Parts: sequence; C-alpha cells; structure tokens
Amino acid sequence: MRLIGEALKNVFRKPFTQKYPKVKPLVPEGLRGRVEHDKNKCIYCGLCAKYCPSGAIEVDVKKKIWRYDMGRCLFCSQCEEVCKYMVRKNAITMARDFEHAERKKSRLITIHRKPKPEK
Amino acid sequence: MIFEILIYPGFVFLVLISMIYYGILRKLAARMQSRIGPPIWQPILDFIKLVGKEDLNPEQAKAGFTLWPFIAITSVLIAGLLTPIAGIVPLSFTGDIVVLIYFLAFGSLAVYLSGFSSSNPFGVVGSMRGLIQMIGYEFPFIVSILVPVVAAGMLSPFLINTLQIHYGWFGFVFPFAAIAYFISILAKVEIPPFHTPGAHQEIVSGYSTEYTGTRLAMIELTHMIKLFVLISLGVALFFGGSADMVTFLVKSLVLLFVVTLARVLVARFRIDQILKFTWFFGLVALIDLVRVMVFI
Amino acid sequence: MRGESKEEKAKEKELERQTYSLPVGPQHPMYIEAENLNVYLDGETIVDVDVNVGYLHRGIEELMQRRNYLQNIFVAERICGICSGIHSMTYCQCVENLLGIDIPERAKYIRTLVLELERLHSHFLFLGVVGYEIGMDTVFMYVWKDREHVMDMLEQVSGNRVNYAMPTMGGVRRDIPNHIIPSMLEKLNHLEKRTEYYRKLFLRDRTIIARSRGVGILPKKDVERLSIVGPVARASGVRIDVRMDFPYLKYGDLDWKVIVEKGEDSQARVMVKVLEIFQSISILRQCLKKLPSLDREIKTKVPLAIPKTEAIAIMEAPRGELVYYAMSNGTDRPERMRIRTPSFVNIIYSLPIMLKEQQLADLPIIVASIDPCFSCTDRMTLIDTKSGERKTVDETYLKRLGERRSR
Amino acid sequence: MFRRIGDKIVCYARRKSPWILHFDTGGCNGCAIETFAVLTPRYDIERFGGLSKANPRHSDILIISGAVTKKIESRLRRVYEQTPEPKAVIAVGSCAISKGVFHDAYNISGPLDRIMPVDVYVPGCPPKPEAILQGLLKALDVWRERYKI
Ligand code: SF4
Ligand code: SF4
Ligand code: SF4
Ligand code: SF4
Ligand code: SF4
Ligand code: SF4
Ligand code: SF4
Ligand code: SF4
Repeated sequence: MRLIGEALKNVFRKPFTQKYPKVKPLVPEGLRGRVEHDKNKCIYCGLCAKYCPSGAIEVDVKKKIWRYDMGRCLFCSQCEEVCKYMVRKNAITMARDFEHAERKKSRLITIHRKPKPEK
Repeated sequence: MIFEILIYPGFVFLVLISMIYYGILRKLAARMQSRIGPPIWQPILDFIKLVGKEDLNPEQAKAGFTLWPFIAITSVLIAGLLTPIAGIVPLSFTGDIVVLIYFLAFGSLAVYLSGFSSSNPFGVVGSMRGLIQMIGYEFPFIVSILVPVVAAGMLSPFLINTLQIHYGWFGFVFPFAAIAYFISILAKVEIPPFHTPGAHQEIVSGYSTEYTGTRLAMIELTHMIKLFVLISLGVALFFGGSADMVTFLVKSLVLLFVVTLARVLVARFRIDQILKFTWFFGLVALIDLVRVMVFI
Repeated sequence: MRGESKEEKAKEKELERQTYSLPVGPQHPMYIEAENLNVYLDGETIVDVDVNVGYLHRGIEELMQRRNYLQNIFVAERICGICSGIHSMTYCQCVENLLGIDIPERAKYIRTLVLELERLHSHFLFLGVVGYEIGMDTVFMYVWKDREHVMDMLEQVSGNRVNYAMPTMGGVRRDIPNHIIPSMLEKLNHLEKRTEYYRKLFLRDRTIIARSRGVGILPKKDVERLSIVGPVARASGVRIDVRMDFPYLKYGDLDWKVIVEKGEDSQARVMVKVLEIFQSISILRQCLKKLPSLDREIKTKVPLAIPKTEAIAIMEAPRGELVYYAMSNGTDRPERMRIRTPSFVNIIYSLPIMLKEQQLADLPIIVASIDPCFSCTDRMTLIDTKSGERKTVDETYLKRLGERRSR
Repeated sequence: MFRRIGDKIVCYARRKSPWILHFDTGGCNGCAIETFAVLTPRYDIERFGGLSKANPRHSDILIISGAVTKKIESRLRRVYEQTPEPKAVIAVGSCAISKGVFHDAYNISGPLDRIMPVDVYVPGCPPKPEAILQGLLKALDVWRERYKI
C-alpha cells in the first residue's frame, strides 16, 4: 500500500508516455540507426564485408557492386570503423533514423553500383 | 416493463455501462501508472473484436464448453436486473436479494465450470483456485449483505435503497460490513489482490486459457457486468442509495475509484492467504451482524 | 535434469501417478524467453521440477570458432541482450590476455562505466520483473519507467539501447564527450532518489513482504556445495564477487563494497540487488568525476592474428561470475572458445532446491528472484571438433592462466 | 447493407484492439526486453488498445523475435496454429528476419518467414521500442487491406 501517494499523484500529473507516432522522439547524436553508404566515395574493396559479423554487406569486388541487407544488419557500426580506419575512405556512416519497419523483406536491401565516371 | 427490461436500465444499458465502467477502471489504472492508457470505450471495441474472431474448438474440450460462458453471462445479467440502478429495479419480487446472491454466485460458478470443461491443465488449476476462492469470499459477502437486510428488516434491495435515503447511510452505521462488502467486490471480480484464478504469471490465463472469440468475449463481459452490479448494489446497500442518475453516478464512480486504487496498489495473494484474509473480514462483518441482531 | 537410469525412470513413473504435471513454458507469460519447467504438482504444492533447457541453444561457441576476433565481439555481445556489455567486454579482455597487452586508462574507465550502467539497467529490469511476477503491475511500470533513464544514458554513451558495441580489442570504440557528463550526473541523482523509494517499498510494503519473505529458501550450505554465484549467493550470506576477489578494469581503485544479505530467501535476493544499485550509482559517479582529467587515448593497436596460446578472463556479470576461455592458433580466428555463464549454474542447481515443497503461486517469484535468463544458459558446449582431443584443464593451470590477466 | 456496416465496425474494432503475444524463439532476448519495454509507461502500447496477453488463443498479433532454433520450431508452429484468425505476425529484429548474426549457426532453422507468413519486418538489433510500435501500427494497416471490406 506504500504506492498510494505516488499513484494518486500520478493521476493528476502528466503521463510519462511519449506521443510517439505524432511526436518523434529525440535521439542522441551517436545513435547507430542505419548504415548509409556513399557510392561515390567507395572503392569497392570488400573489407567492410569481410569484417561484418553477420554478413549483412556483400561486395562484388570485380563487378563493383555493394549490397547491404538491413534485415541482417546488427547496427554495430563495425563496417563504418573498418572503412574509416582501415581503408580510410569514410564511405560508410551511421544514419540516425530508426523507423525501418517494412512489409516486404526485399525493401530492406540496398544495392549500389559504382557510378560511371562522368566525362 | 419490456422497455425497462430490455433497454433501460435493462440488458442494453447494463452491458454498455458495465463496459464503460471497466474502461474507466483501465484508464484510471493506466493514469495511476503514469501512462496514457486506453480510451474509456476500449472494452466495447475489445468485445466487438472478440465477437468477430474465429472460435477455436479444442479437441479435449468436454461437454458444456460452449454453454458455460453463455450461462454465466445470462445469470449475471439477471442479477443485474434485480439490482437497483438509480432507483429503478427492472425486475422485482419478494425475496429478490436472495435470488440476487444466488445468481451472482452461479455466474462465478459457471465461469469456473467452463475452465473445468476445457480440460486444459491451466484451465483446471485456475478453476480449482476459483472454487477455493469462492469458499473464501462468499462468507464475507453474504454476512455483509445480511447486515443491512436485517437492519432494514426487508429483503428487497430496492426498498433498502429507498430506506437509506430517509435514514442515512448504512455504510457509516455498519463500517465493518461495508469494508467486508468492498473486499468481496474485489474478490468476486478477481481484481488484485484476488486475481489468483487467472494469474497470468503462473497459469497463463487460468480458466479462460482455451477460450477464443465470442465465448471469451462472454467470459470477459461477465466480469465487467459483475463489477458493475456489485458496485451498484454497494451503492444501494451501504452508500446511501440513490434516487436519480446523478447521485448514482457520483457514488458509484467514487466506489470505482477505490476499486481501481486496490487494483493498482497491491500484489497478488496466494490462495491460502486469500482464505485467511477473506475469512478475517467475514468475521469482522459478523461483529456488525451481531450488533444488528442484538440492538434492533 | 532427469537421467535415463532405471531407478530414476521408476521414480518418474511414481511421480506421475501421484501428481499432475504442469508445463511452464516454453511459451509462457512467466518469462520473457522460452524455457520449459515441468512442474509436478500435488494440489497447489510443488513436488518436483524438471528444468528443461536448450530451447534457445544456438551454438554460439562453435559459431565463434568460425568468425575472426573482430567479428566475435559482436557475436559474444549477442549471447544475451541483458548483459550484452559484460559478454563483449569479457571477450575482449580474454583476447587481450591472449595477446598480453594492456589498454589505455581512459578505456578502462569507460568500460567500467558501461558495465556499471548495464548493471543498473539489469537490476532495474529485475526489480520490475519481480513486481510483475507477484502480480503488482504498478511496480513493474514504475521501475521500468525509471529504467528508461538508464537506457537513455546507455543510448547516449554507446548509440544503442541494448547491444552497446562499446569495447573493441585494445580499448573502446567511442569516447564519452565531456558535455554529456553533467546530464548523466543529474539522471543518477534522480535514480538514487527513486531507488531509495524502491528500497523502502520492497522492505516495507505489506503485500510484497507477504509474497517474498521466507519464500524460496536457498541455504548457505547448498550455495557453497553447488558453487552458486552472483547476487543469489550473496543473498545467502556468501561473500563472493569477482569485482572484489579478482579486481579487473578499475574496480580495484574505486571505492565500493560487496553487498551481502543473510536472508537466504526471495526478499534477500531482491534487497541485494536494490543495494547494489546504490553501489553502482556511486561507482558511476566516481568514474564520471575521473573521466575529464584523463588523456584522450582510448585504443591501442592490436594485431589481427594471434599466436598460439590460451587465456581466460573472469568478470562479474549482473548475475554472477562470467568466465571466458580462449585458445588461439596463430590465425585470426580462435581455435576454441568456452564460456561459462552464471545463470546456468544458478538455474539448473538452485531451482529444484528452492522450488521443492513450495506453492505453485510462489513459482514465479522464486524463479524471478534468481533473475533467470536463459539465453546464456543455452549456449553450446562442444569439445574441440577439429582435433577431437579433449584437454583436461586442472585448477593450477587455470590459476596460471589467471595470473597472466592484465588488470 | 447491414452486413457491410457490421463488417466495417468489426474491422474498426480490430484495428483498435490489438492484443499481442510476444515469443522469443532463440535470439539474445535483446528484442524481447525491448518488446517488453513497449508495455511500459514511456511507450504504452495500451493507448492503441493493445494488451499483452501471453496466450496465443487470446492474441491477434504475434510479435516474434529471435532466430528460430531447432528445438523451438515445433512449438512456434503450434503457437501460430493456436492463434485464431484474423492474426498478424511481426518479425522483430535481424534474427527473426534473416537469422542475423546466427545465420550460419548449426542449430538454427529460421528465418521466421520460412515457418509462418510474416506481415511486417522490423529490422534492428534490437529495434528501438518506437520502431516496434511503428511495426505494430503498420501491421494494423496490413490487416485492413487483407480483411478488407
Ligand atoms: S570498406 Fe569502405 S571502401 Fe571498402 S567496400 Fe566497404 S564501403 Fe567501400
Ligand atoms: S553495422 Fe555491423 S552488421 Fe551492419 S553492415 Fe555494418 S558491420 Fe555489418
Ligand atoms: S562448469 Fe563444468 S565443472 Fe563447473 S559446474 Fe559447470 S559443468 Fe560442472
Ligand atoms: S546471465 Fe542472463 S542476462 Fe546475463 S548474459 Fe546470461 S542470460 Fe543474459
Ligand atoms: S549443455 Fe549445451 S547442448 Fe546441452 S542443453 Fe545445455 S547448451 Fe544445450
Ligand atoms: S562437459 Fe559438455 S559434453 Fe560433457 S557433459 Fe558437460 S555439457 Fe555435456
Ligand atoms: S570438459 Fe570439463 S573443463 Fe571442459 S567445459 Fe566441460 S566441465 Fe568444463
Ligand atoms: S535481433 Fe539482435 S537484439 Fe534481437 S534477438 Fe537477435 S541478436 Fe538479439
């Protein structure tokens, strides 16, 4: 019965609930929300794929295709680090958005090809 | 007469207001837990959804699996018709408080029998607990109801209701009986600390484990109506009665608020603790009964 | 677990005749994860329990032998989502022991900080679950509401609420910037106030006491006999805590003490955790105070392939001691990983003792009070697949390995 | 005509009263605790009418997390069968969507959509509770389309 004061106070207090779908929550700066890949910076070396713990990234080094499956990603930002410190290209960054629910599995996959060099 | 039985304050009104009351309970509880909570008409939506859902028939179900929920709801509805709501009793005959007690008890019994008929181990354990709990709460319930009955010298809750309007609140005259009555409301509707028969964490959903769709909706509705009936009976017997809608609403909502507090504040009792607790309050209510017998 | 011998089968038959059994799990509201207890009941009294684990067995140790050291950090983290931090940190520590390297001071503080934040979140989670199991939703709601502040801090520090991915071989991956420290201290103050409230609540609330005191007794001698670890052991009066016994990271330099309760029952187990929350808050404050004065280096360079040796690392997870053993073979993949987790011992050995002769209604609180979580119970145990040989590791050998552990 | 109005009402009620069942099938239970967090004051699923029922027969929406282990597979199928129509399945976390980090472990028989039809995928490891809520709201839209009137 020790909860009674707290409970009665709460009736008149504003609820703690975030009004989520209407009001988007604040996210911290460093949130690891999603892998964002810059197809222009990338050199398609395949190192990120090698160190990805779950095999979410696959790189075809010959054909220069970078494929990312968000449905398998762990959002660990290992690839970001590899690209930044080992390859020194910074082609991968972690975006801060987190609402990725999809109805089709195929929509979770991103495929990037090396763009044709412009004349 | 037909209008009174079917629409107001009969079946339709009874069903709707019970659901709204339950919705208010859920909303209040959510606010006490510092959440926004569902809208107060949520139980209506739940009910419609459940009716629209598929009914699964478990293989091992015994006879009466379908029947018991409907019997349960019918009996509490009849009990509802015998209860004075805002000074009106749709059905009324002599000795109706005894009939009322029987119908309420039978409503609970039918729910528990439904658990047995489902043959699910969780259902059986839940029903067994329910029956043990019934042994516990019927005693304080009956004793506490007897107090105003004996005091008023009449068996009709309607008349006790009107009598109180003239003579003052029985709840103050017989506080012990009023407390015992309140405890038995919680126990009868399985509101914490008495939600042992349907204890989520131990036995999934207790007696209603095997039920789906319409039959589940009936079981849930039985509870809601029981809650409303018990609250309005409490208003009629102990809280000064009510002759018009406004006093009735105010008084019953206050009672509902207290019920919600109990729901939010306490942990679940074990079955042996329930027996001790309810019988203790039964004995306490006996004090009042003795007082009535001796002094009146 | 029930064996296959004849006598035991006969006993089982006998049991089945007298009683009825109730399957608790694998899909059951009592726990978040899937696990199965077969409870034999006589009326409402529990006669015997079968703990049937393995529903969550994924084969992690074998998996780790196929991944390289860097990938394994994240595999280790995903042994469990509740103490994910401790798993990855013990793994990293173990690999650093293989290499025999030390990590920068700042990294040590950050690791300690994340581990204590994790202990906070895990203990809050536990308190909430206890409230939920005794049918007191409100306690669950309040505690989890306050737990959100811890989750916010973790998200702010690491970028994810559950799997922090903080450590890496040779240090940590993220620095803690100075400007978030004041807000963290503020949250800690708030949490301390709330914990004081919960301490009084769990100590004095009549209904909680009625459900938890004297329930699920685990005598001290059984704790010692079965080598039960962590808060469960501490609640039975056994003073063990890896943080104190073999200090790692910064625990040796910080000011804190081991919480021991004598109650041996569910309430004591709850109280141990409540009091440990205060300890964690104090450790966190000390870390946060120290952080700005340290230099910014958070990582040392490590080679990706490790020459053939072996090492162990021990740390105190929120639920008891966690041991990692690794054997390297000169490549960038471990030859063998072995993980010994606290919950395994605590669940398998203590549950049957505590549950016997208790009421069915007390089952949830008893099970909850040892804070069971089955993810790490169901890892894998596998004998070296490649060579097929089976090494016996004796105690002195383990000690020798242990001495090589860096502080 | 009355039938259609009735159907519309039922459909509306369904969308407003999703009772959920959460089942962890062998992940790291990170997703499990985040799903649990959805019930708590900050996220409060009850404002959408949701209740955690933990009993497949009472639920409408199955929230499944974790890569499906071999031992649990049959159980999972049973849970799915025990859920009365109409129902929806949400796969929460990388594990459930594609086995995630356990994709080549030997004791895993997932991913989830090999075992039951999945309506909404919520990637993340674990997804934030907000993302799980978003998945739930999406699943309700799926419903409206699938049982459309
Ligand atoms: S490591 Fe960086 S540069 Fe190399 S393939 Fe990956 S993203 Fe491209
Ligand atoms: S974040 Fe981690 S799991 Fe996801 S693609 Fe990058 S390395 Fe792979
Ligand atoms: S770790 Fe091995 S030796 Fe120790 S208790 Fe467990 S099984 Fe027995
Ligand atoms: S002890 Fe529990 S919380 Fe910790 S890793 Fe094991 S399963 Fe997870
Ligand atoms: S000992 Fe290993 S194989 Fe056996 S049940 Fe436990 S985790 Fe599974
Ligand atoms: S050591 Fe491993 S294989 Fe041997 S009995 Fe124990 S769990 Fe089984
Ligand atoms: S074989 Fe012995 S030392 Fe190795 S894991 Fe099993 S019990 Fe432990
Ligand atoms: S998706 Fe990630 S957090 Fe969720 S259960 Fe799997 S490993 Fe754990």
